[in-house]
This record gives sequence, C-alpha cells and structure tokens, in this order.
Amino acid sequence: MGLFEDYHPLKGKMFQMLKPDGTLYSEMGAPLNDQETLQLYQKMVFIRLADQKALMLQRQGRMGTYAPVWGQEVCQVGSAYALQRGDWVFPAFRELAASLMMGIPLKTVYLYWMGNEEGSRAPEGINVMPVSIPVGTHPLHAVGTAWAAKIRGDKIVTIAYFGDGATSKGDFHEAMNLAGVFKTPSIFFCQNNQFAISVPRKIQTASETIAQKSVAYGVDGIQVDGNDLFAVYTATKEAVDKARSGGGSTLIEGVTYRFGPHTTADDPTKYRTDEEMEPWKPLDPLVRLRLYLKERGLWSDDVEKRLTEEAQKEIDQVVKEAEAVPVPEVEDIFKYVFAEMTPQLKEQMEYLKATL
Amino acid sequence: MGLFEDYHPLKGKMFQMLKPDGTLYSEMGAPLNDQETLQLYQKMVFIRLADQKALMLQRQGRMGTYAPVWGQEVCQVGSAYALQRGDWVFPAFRELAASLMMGIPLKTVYLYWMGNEEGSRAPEGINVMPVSIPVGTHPLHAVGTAWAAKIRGDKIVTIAYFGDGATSKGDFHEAMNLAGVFKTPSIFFCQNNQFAISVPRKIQTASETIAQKSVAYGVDGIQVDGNDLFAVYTATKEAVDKARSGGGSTLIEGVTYRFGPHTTADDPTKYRTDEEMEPWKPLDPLVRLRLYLKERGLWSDDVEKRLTEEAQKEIDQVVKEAEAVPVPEVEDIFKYVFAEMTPQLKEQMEYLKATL
Amino acid sequence: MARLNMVEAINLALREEMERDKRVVVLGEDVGREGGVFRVTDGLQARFGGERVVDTPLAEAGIVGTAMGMALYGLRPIAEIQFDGFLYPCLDQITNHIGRIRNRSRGRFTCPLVIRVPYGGGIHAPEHHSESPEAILAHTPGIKVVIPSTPSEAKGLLLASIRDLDPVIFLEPKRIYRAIREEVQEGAYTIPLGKARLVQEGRDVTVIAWGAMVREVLNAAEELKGDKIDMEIIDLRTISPMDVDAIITSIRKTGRAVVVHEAPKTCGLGAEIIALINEKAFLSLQAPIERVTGFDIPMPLLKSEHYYLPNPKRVVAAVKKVMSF
Amino acid sequence: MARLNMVEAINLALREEMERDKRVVVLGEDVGREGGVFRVTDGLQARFGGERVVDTPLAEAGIVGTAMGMALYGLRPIAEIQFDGFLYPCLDQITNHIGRIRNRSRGRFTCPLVIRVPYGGGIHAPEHHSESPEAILAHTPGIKVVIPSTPSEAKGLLLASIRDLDPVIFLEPKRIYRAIREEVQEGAYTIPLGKARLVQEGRDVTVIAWGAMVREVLNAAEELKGDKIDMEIIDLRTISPMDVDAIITSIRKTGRAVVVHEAPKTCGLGAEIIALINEKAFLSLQAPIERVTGFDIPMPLLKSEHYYLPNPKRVVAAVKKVMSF
Ligand SMILES: Cc1ncc(C[n+]2csc(CCOP(=O)(O)OP(=O)(O)O)c2C)c(N)n1
Ligand SMILES: Cc1ncc(C[n+]2csc(CCOP(=O)(O)OP(=O)(O)O)c2C)c(N)n1
Ligand SMILES: [Mg+2]
Ligand SMILES: [Mg+2]
Repeated sequence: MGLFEDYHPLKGKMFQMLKPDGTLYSEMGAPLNDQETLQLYQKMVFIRLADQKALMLQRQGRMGTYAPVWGQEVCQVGSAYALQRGDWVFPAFRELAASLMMGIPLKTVYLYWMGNEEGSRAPEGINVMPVSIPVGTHPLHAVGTAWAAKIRGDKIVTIAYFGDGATSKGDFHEAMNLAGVFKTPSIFFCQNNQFAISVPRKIQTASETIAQKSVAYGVDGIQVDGNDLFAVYTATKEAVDKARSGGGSTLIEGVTYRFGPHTTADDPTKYRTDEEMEPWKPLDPLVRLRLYLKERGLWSDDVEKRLTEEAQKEIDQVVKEAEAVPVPEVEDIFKYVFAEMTPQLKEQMEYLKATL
Repeated sequence: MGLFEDYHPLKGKMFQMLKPDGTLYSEMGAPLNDQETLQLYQKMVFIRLADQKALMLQRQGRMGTYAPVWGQEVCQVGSAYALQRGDWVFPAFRELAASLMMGIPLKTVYLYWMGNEEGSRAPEGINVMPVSIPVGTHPLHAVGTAWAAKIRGDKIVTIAYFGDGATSKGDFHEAMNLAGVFKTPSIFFCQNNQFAISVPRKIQTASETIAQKSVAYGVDGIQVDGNDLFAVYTATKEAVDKARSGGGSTLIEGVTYRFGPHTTADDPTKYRTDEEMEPWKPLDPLVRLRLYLKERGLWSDDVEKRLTEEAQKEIDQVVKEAEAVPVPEVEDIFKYVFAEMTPQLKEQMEYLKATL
Repeated sequence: MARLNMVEAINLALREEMERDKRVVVLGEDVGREGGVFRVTDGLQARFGGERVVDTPLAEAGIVGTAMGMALYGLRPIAEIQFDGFLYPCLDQITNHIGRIRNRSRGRFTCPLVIRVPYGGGIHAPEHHSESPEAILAHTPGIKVVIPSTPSEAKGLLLASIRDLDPVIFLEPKRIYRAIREEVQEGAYTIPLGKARLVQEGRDVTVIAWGAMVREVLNAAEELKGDKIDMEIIDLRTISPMDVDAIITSIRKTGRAVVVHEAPKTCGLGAEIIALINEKAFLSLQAPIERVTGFDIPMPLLKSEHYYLPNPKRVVAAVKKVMSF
Repeated sequence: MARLNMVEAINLALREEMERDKRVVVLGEDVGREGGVFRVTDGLQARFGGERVVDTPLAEAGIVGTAMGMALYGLRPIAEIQFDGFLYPCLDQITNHIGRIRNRSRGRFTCPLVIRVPYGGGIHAPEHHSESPEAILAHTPGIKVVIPSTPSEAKGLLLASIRDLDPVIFLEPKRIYRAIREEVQEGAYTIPLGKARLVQEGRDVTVIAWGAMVREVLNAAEELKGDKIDMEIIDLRTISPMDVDAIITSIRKTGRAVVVHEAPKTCGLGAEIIALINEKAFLSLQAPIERVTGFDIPMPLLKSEHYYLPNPKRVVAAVKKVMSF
C-alpha cells in the first residue's frame, strides 16, 4: 500500500479516518471491528481513570511527581494495539497507556511514580523498558534493539515513544539517522502534544511538521491525527508491517494535545490560556470514539457507567496493593548495581546499616 | 531572487554555473569579473602548494598530523570570498583555504599543525576561530555568535564549515534546529567530500542529499557543485545577503571530492580504489578554472609558472619563519588556562620547572 | 534589606545584573514565560523581553554550545540546564570547547559565561533529577565551579560568577532553594570566587562541606553541642579552584577532618580534599579523615532517597569516630 | 605462542571471541573496511562480514546508545570510540542509561557491552586525541573500567570484559599500542576484573600506576637501581572497581606510596587512592603519598606534550621525596 507515499509529509496532509463527530471520513470503513473498538474504548476509560487517580494520589502526597497521559490516550492505545507480544516498547515518561496496553500491570506503573524501583521491573516476557526521563535519549536504544533483532533474524519490531520536544535533541537525530542507514525495524512515534513543558511547538522547531523531519534521514514519515484511533492504528500497523518485512523505519507524528499539566509539578496557567485550549476540547479522543460507538449502538450512558465502575473498582484495588508494598530494603539500593556486588558496595552497605 | 526556491533540495537539482570544460552553463555570464577570477585562481594555486607543502613537512617529521584541503579548494575559496571582513568563520580542521582567504597568515596555520598553540591565535580583527577537531560540534558556536550579533543589532554573518560526516552528529542537529527557530544569520557550509575517513557518504546517511536535511529545520538548503567556483560563490553570496538582511540560515552542500588522504595518518587505499577516484579527476576545481581563464585569454603555461614560482617562494619563506618559532615555554601551558592563574596552577608550574 | 530564600536571591541577582549590564542574556528551557521550573527566572522575560530571556528548544548541548558562541561575541550569557541529570549532554561542549578556548587560542578568544544548574537530591524529585556531578566538573580544566549554601551567598557568588572572565558552572542546591530564608542585601555585592567561608570556628575537628550539605553539618553541630566537641566548619563555596589555604590552615589547627558530600564516594571531591591534606598537612593529622558521602550507586528513587543522602546522624558518627581515634 | 604488540593482541582477542560467541558484534567509526584508525579491528570485517563488524555514521552517542539497545536484546556489542576526546558525547548515555539499567529495572534488563577507547597521550597526536578521562568513569556507578598495560594483559582483560555481565569501558593506552611486544597466549584466557597485578615486589615504597604509566614506572625503577630503593609496583588493571586490598596490603608493608597518572591532578584517580590509604592504612603511613600526574590544564599540543606527561624523572623525584621524608 502507498499510505506513506499518499501522505508524504511534504504534501501537507494529515492522515485522518474518524471525524470529530464520530463519523468516518471514507467509505472504506473502519480498520477495527466493533468488538475490538469497544474493547479499546474500555481500555481507554480505564486508562483515563487510572491517570486521574495518579494525579489525585500525588496531590494527596501518596505519589511523587507524575506525568499524566490525559488527552493522548489514542496515540498510545492505537499504536500499541498494532504491536505484537514480543515487540519491544521504549517509553518516555508519559506512557501509562502504551505500557498498560503491552501488559505492564498498573501496580508496576504506580510503584514507579511512588518512587520504588520495583516499578521499573517489567514482568518477564513483556518487553517494555522502564520510563526514560532524559528526553530524547531512548530512541537510540530502540534502534539498537531493532538492529540486534535484525542481525539475529528475529521478526520483531521496536517502538520508541517521545514528544515534540524530544525531536530537538541530538540523540533523536543520531537515532533517526542510524535507523535510516541500517534500515532497522524501529518505529519512532512522536506524540506532538503541542508543548514541551511551557515551550510551544512552534518555538521547538521551525520545521512545519515533525513528520517532515524524516526527510533528513531517508526514512518514511507521516503525520496522523493523534486523537483518531483508526488513523493512529492504521498508520502504525502499516509501519509495523513494513518494519517486520524488512522495509525499515518510520517516523509517525501523532498530532494531539496535552489536556493536563506537564507533570504534577507544573502550573500550565503560566503559559497557556483557557481560550488556547478551547478548540482542542471537542477533539478529546475519548469523546470521538464514544460518538462513533454510540452511532453503532455500542455505547450508552449505562455502558459508560458500568465501564467506569468496573475500572474504578480495579484501580482502587491496585492502589491498595501498591501502597501495601513495603519501602525497599537497604540491600535493594546496592544489590542490583552490578551482577555481583563489589567489595566497595558491600562495605558501603554495611556502613549504611550501621548508621541508619 | 529565488535561488533557494529554484534549487529546493527536494527538486533534485544541483546548482552549477561552470561546466567541467570551463564554459558557462548559462548565458547570464559569470558572477565574478576577470580580475577577481584570476585573483582567486592565484589564491588557489598558492593554497594547493601550501597544502602540498604541509603534506611534505609531515612526511619529513617537521609537522604533526595534517588534514589536506586538496580538491576542496573551491568550496572554501568561493564561499569565503562571499564574506566580509567582520564576519566570523568557524572552521573544522580542513580549512586551510578558508582561513587564508579570511586573512589568517599561513604561518599561523602551519604553527597549529606543527603543534604550537600560537597557531590558534588569530590576528586581532580577524574572526576565524581555531580549528575544531571534535567533528560537528562547532556549528553551535557559529549559531551562538550569529545570534549574539543579531541581539546586538550588528549586521555580521557567521559561517561554519564541516564535512558530510559531521551531519550525523547530534550537535549538528541541535545547531540547525536552533538556527531555524531563532533565524540566526549563520551559514552551514557542508563540504560533502564523499568520505568521513573511510566511511563513504552513502553509509553516513540514507538521506539522498545533505542539502535536504534543511527541510527538518525549516531552513533553506541548496546543493551546489562544490568544484564550481561561480556556483559556490553565488549560492554563498545569496545566503550571506539573506542572512545579513534578517532572512536567517542556509545549509549549503558543496559536492566535492577529497583527492588526498583523510589526514597524513590515513591510508586511503584501504577503502577506495583508483577507479573510484577516476571520474573525479577531471573535475579538479583548479583545472576547471584554468580552462575558463584560458578561454578568456588570462591563463597560459607562463602565467601558471609565474604564479607557482611566486607562491613557492612565499611558502618556503613562511616555513622558515614557522620553524624558527621556538618551542613554547613552560609558562605558556599554564598561563592561558584562566584569565588569572590559580594558586593550583602556579604551584604545578613551579613543580614542573623544578623537575624538568 | 529583605528576607529572601535562595530562589528569590538568585532571581534578584539576575534582575539587578541584567539592569546593569546589557550584555547579560538568559537562555534555557522554560526560563521565559514559565520563569523556570523552579521560578528562578520568574518575571525576567516580562521585564527584559524575549530577546534577552530566551525559551530555547529542548537541547542541552545546543544551549551551552550557542551560549559559548554568544560569549565569544561579547555577550554574557547565563544558560540554565533544567536539572543536574541533564548536564551530561553538555560535558562535551564544556570539556572540549568551553574550558579550552582561552588556552588554545592563547587568550585571543574567551568565553565568560555562566551555566546555572539546579543540583543535588533531597526534594523527592523524579529519576535523574537529583544528581551531584561536581567532581567531574572539578576535574575539568579551564572552568570554575561554584556552589552556594545560603541565599545571600548565592547572590554574591552569582554576581561574581557573571562578572568573572572565565566560564563558571553555578550549581544551585535545590534542596535549600526554599529551605533557608535570610537577609539579602539589595544592590551589587560580590563574593570572590576561590575563597572558602569559615562558617563556624572551632578547635577540635574541621568539617568541610558545600551547598546543601553545609546545613546538614550545622544540624550535626547542633546535635553535638552536648558532647563538647568544638567543630570548625568550612563551606568551600568554590570547589574549583579550591581554597586550599583555608583547608590547610584549619587542619593545622584541628588535626582532624570530616568531608561531607552528596556525590558518590569514589573519586568524589572528598578524595581530592583528603589528598591535599595528605600532601600539605600530613604531620598535623591526628586521625584518618572521614568521608560522609553518597554511595557508589545510582541515586535511588524517592522511597529510598533517605538511605542515600548524608544526614546529621552520619556526620555526627564520623565526627565522633575522628575524635576518638 | 607469538610475540605480539597490544594492537595485535587485542585484534586476536576480538577475533577469537567472535569465533566462539556469535553474539559478539563490533561497531564504530572506520572499524570495518579500514580496520580501525589504529588497525585494532583489522581483518575482522573480511572475516565476519559487515553485519557483525559495522562501520557506523559519525555519531558517538549514537554508537553507544545503539550498542546498549543491542545488549538489551542479548547481543554482546563491542563499540569503539575512535579517540578519548570523543568519549564525552557518550557520557550521557553511559551515566544516565548504560550504568543504570540493571539497577533501575532491578535486574530485569541488563546491558553487558564493551566500549573500547584508545586513550592517553604520548604519540604526538592532534588536539583532543590524547585525553585521560578515567576518573570521570571511575566516579560513575554501574560501569567497570579496565586499562591494560601490556599486550598479554590486554588480551586476557578484554576477554574478561566481553564476558562480564556488566558494561565495561576498556581504555587502551595508545602510547604503548606498539611499543611493547611480548608473548601472547593463543586461545581463550581471562584475567579477572577487579584484581591488581603485582608488577614488582619491593619493601620500601609502593608505586601505583596503570596503563602506559606502568612502563614509565618501570623505567624509573631502572633509573633508581643504583639507589638501592626497593620499589613495589602495582598495576591496577581495573580502576573501577579498584583492588583496594592489593593497595592496602602493600602500603601496610612499605608505609610509603607514589601514585602516577596522566590525567589532570585535581580529582584524578590518585586522589581516591590516597583517600583509601588514609582510611584504611593511616597508621602504616610514614610519609605523605606523592602524586605524579598531568596538570590541571588542557592537554597541550604536540610541541609541549612533553611538559605535560609524567615521565621517569618525575617518578624518580617523587620516590626520592617520599623516601627522604
Ligand atoms: C534531556 C532532558 N532535558 C530536560 C528535561 C526536563 N523535561 C522533562 S519533560 C520536558 C519536556 C518534554 O517535552 P516533550 O518531548 O514534548 O514531551 P511531553 O512532556 O510533551 O510529553 C522537559 C524539558 C528532561 N527530562 N530531559
Ligand atoms: C566527534 C569526533 N568523532 C570522531 C573524530 C575522528 N575523525 C576525525 S575526522 C573524521 C571524519 C570526518 O568526516 P567529515 O565530517 O566528512 O569531514 P572530512 O574529514 O571529510 O573533511 C573522524 C571520524 C573526531 N575528530 N571527532
Ligand atoms: Mg510535548
Ligand atoms: Mg567528508
């Protein structure tokens, strides 16, 4: 298929399938059937509530700084849904949705933001890397892992999630360029949420789109409506299939909007007004999907109520479990630094125990 | 003028004015008059001889590792000629020609490669920065200086020279992006000489041209025939005028070829064959200019002989002077580290003097 | 004279110096409209405009590399790196360019600039937001490294740093950004770089610290009051170049020392201080010098941060150990 | 058993290990067709193909960052950084990612890899080609740092590094790349990381060095022969983690020490060694420990390189000073 030619970033077209009113742009129909779509909607309801819960826990002093996904759920759910189990995910720090989609337990995510390293331990077999705080540095790892898989002859793909701000970093550039040269099966998913903390997208780069940065690397690029589940899914699926069959990398720019603060440490009123946000509100990715599902008779207030209640119950249970996890032991901060503890670390550990 | 639109890098056209046979592509004529052209040719004869001299001095153990400009003279002479006196030049390490053009004495250049820091001291009023060995790191300085001038309201421009290899570095990306956002009066001149030591251009990046990397930054870009004096001069002049009048940055890719080794420490037979070089030989930038000048009655074997003799004499004199410069004093390695020597450095200097 | 915390004191210093010296510009991520994630540059963009207080793209090497270019041209850039953990991408520019340009050009080109970095742990920040890379910087030729320990110190040291003819890395201990409030003089005053501060005179043992650790040491001194140990406390203020004289003079008097820092122990600045004392006051030493430091591990996440950080209890233990040798 | 120089010994180690272990891949600038600028990887691409011996674009952070990704997946990448001065752009990846991933993921993800770097001065190389950044690395948690001092040591240490479960930075003293030739065993043998080598036994003074400095110390010992000073020489081999026992055992015997390194003095590894001796063998010390090091200045260009580098003369002076205290 010629999706990446049809929507070559320099043609100035954003790829869309689902209109804000919940109807489809084309007669070709939806790429997902009703059951899948409803299931993903359910996931998103859960994610949004889990996200809000984290914000609340932080405000109550029960969690550290947290970076909410609010508004970007479709970018992550739609793209992660295009992946397979053995594929590798390299998140930045706002990837609650992608992580849950890949099978990371919510409890693990919460533990991380509560300040426990156990929250960076993915279950065996789930290849979701820990949060990467240093912006723009982890796409290199995604390229390396994809490259290794290619050398080994394994048909897996990797995906790195990052923001518009990350594209300004040198490491992003080196990663894209290496991916281009070695045709690694890696996908660069940029969630352009219009801000890097307070810095608006247009101060981040003079490039008209993020997608067109792919031109610098001889890599395919596409700009998609990041609040449109079908478009995100379709573009990512295309990129995944291409990567898996040896066609190399793709840069996907999902155009979206961060509804919440940058993190719980941030006060967005310092740099954006309510009016600025106004046009984005009706574009809420959940609203759009709800309208679509309603049109197809799959959504009602009752359905919403049931999904919400079920999710809320599960989340409350997870919070309980996460909060029951004890504070790490003294040993824990020493014993994972090397495969085998060095004499220095043993000595330092004994000293710490003696002076606690 | 619409040079940067006409030759937008995605149109796949390289900008050329002077054919390899010394005739002009267009009826519009040459951008430089006969006197200027002859004068620049004379410079290039000098540069080529000074370059060869350095290679020889190194072989004789009279100079350290040296990176010859051989084959790239026009990229540097043509672009530097488009600059004005107060403009700032940020060279990489192969910029003998650009440095001499801007008024750096040959003796200074030789001193640098002979291993004396005096060779990095530009004469007052000549804003040519020292050689920058760490590849791709200095375009940032060019952007910063241009930005400062813009803030001050001074109408100067800066130019950074670098190679095709440098474009893979993160710092190059950050520099281009910052230049795009802040519309700094800075010119990025990439001498695509087809190699980064042994690594050929097509392994360096999957981007079809270097020039098209400008698209990622919302900056103008153009690919020029780097062995064509008139094209290099014209494109750079255009970029300089634009920058000076507030129009921001330009990425210029000069397509050229390194005739010599990477440096005197390099053995190019390891990675390229004579056959590979063959098609480039008739494209020697000096040959082309010679043919042009001959056609216009300005060149003859006699002229060449005279220019060569004059240059050789001057160069021999410079070598003598450079070799007469004494080895730096002990103080010299300590006294320029800070504006004022720290107690630590004073102590270390005394210690060194006592143990010499 | 107002009672200010360190954030306010630094903000005041920046404001006053920008008024005074048109060459001073501030650049960094979120320093403008947002006023910095710690509000250190609050109000500066509104006052001095977007050309002198610049929100940059997210590119740390880019920020300090362009700052160097600005300084070459004669401006006095003050670059902010948002957190300590994001200083690492700048080390190439700092080591290979900023710290060298004066020397390599024999003084022809210089780059006086300041890189401000909120630094260190203790505020339960996320991963990579609590690092102490000062020893790396102190090992790097051609740059100065300054770390203030109180608001009024911060102002005087920052002004001296901005006016210095050489590049200065100014590490701001974020743990005491708002924890200490004190009288801060208005108007320009500078505290000379390279000079330590005698925080407290004493005769029994010298405790050497800087930044947020000075407060921990003072708290330890409080706890030790009953023990009749007469502690001398030195705040280094500038860790590069270090005030060796102040350290040696004190050791000659006390014969005992404890060094306190947050950075990992091995190859931390504590080692250098011990080496200097070994070289210059060997015969005065009456006990091995103790180090109270972070451990040779990555800074833990917030639940385990307290394990890592030096605290008064550990300082007390070290002082007692040194005294009872 | 062939007589090899260090370049050949490392090349042999790489070749043998690539034969043995299909997971091993080599990547870096010019490592393939060119065989490396020092010819260390000569012939490997011809033997193992372009997929296992990869010429990369010019991007140091990219090389080590992708190497980390490869290691996560189970390969054993060996990345080459062409010269010491170009390691700085990698420090972010090394510090913030490579040295942490095991710890932060509680062992779930690991990245055993080797970063090879030709290192140090003494070959009249251009600017930025003669740096000694080892102390920065020794200060960085989660990585090991190995520096060989002879060809056969280089082979055994490199094999141990490749097989180690943690990331190793392998610094190759370019000054002795071809200066020493010795018998090097064929086939696999490993020298355990973290263990020093007793180069020469002695009773009067312990001289501690690593890499190219070991040879300088041996030359100093030669010069000192007439003086009847019985020097013990320790080659650290692994500077992180350090073999503290070996150092302390020796100091307990000799009571005197000299540390020799090429890196700038302040906050160099010498300081850490002195601090460790202060902590663990204070009462054995009979004289201040001397440091023979580079200076706190940028490495000079070739005409002045001899001023900078420690040499036998300086080592002799330090030993005599320590002995006459
Ligand atoms: C290298 C680095 N610099 C600065 C920061 C501080 N910081 C955290 S997130 C952020 C903005 C990131 O913007 P973007 O990449 O668009 O991601 P978003 O937060 O919008 O999801 C900044 C500056 C960081 N974490 N890493
Ligand atoms: C950051 C860095 N990495 C590696 C090197 C070693 N090195 C010197 S020149 C060079 C190739 C540069 O290629 P290019 O940018 O095309 O410039 P050219 O030499 O062709 O003029 C390399 C790898 C270096 N000087 N700096
Ligand atoms: Mg963003
Ligand atoms: Mg090149």
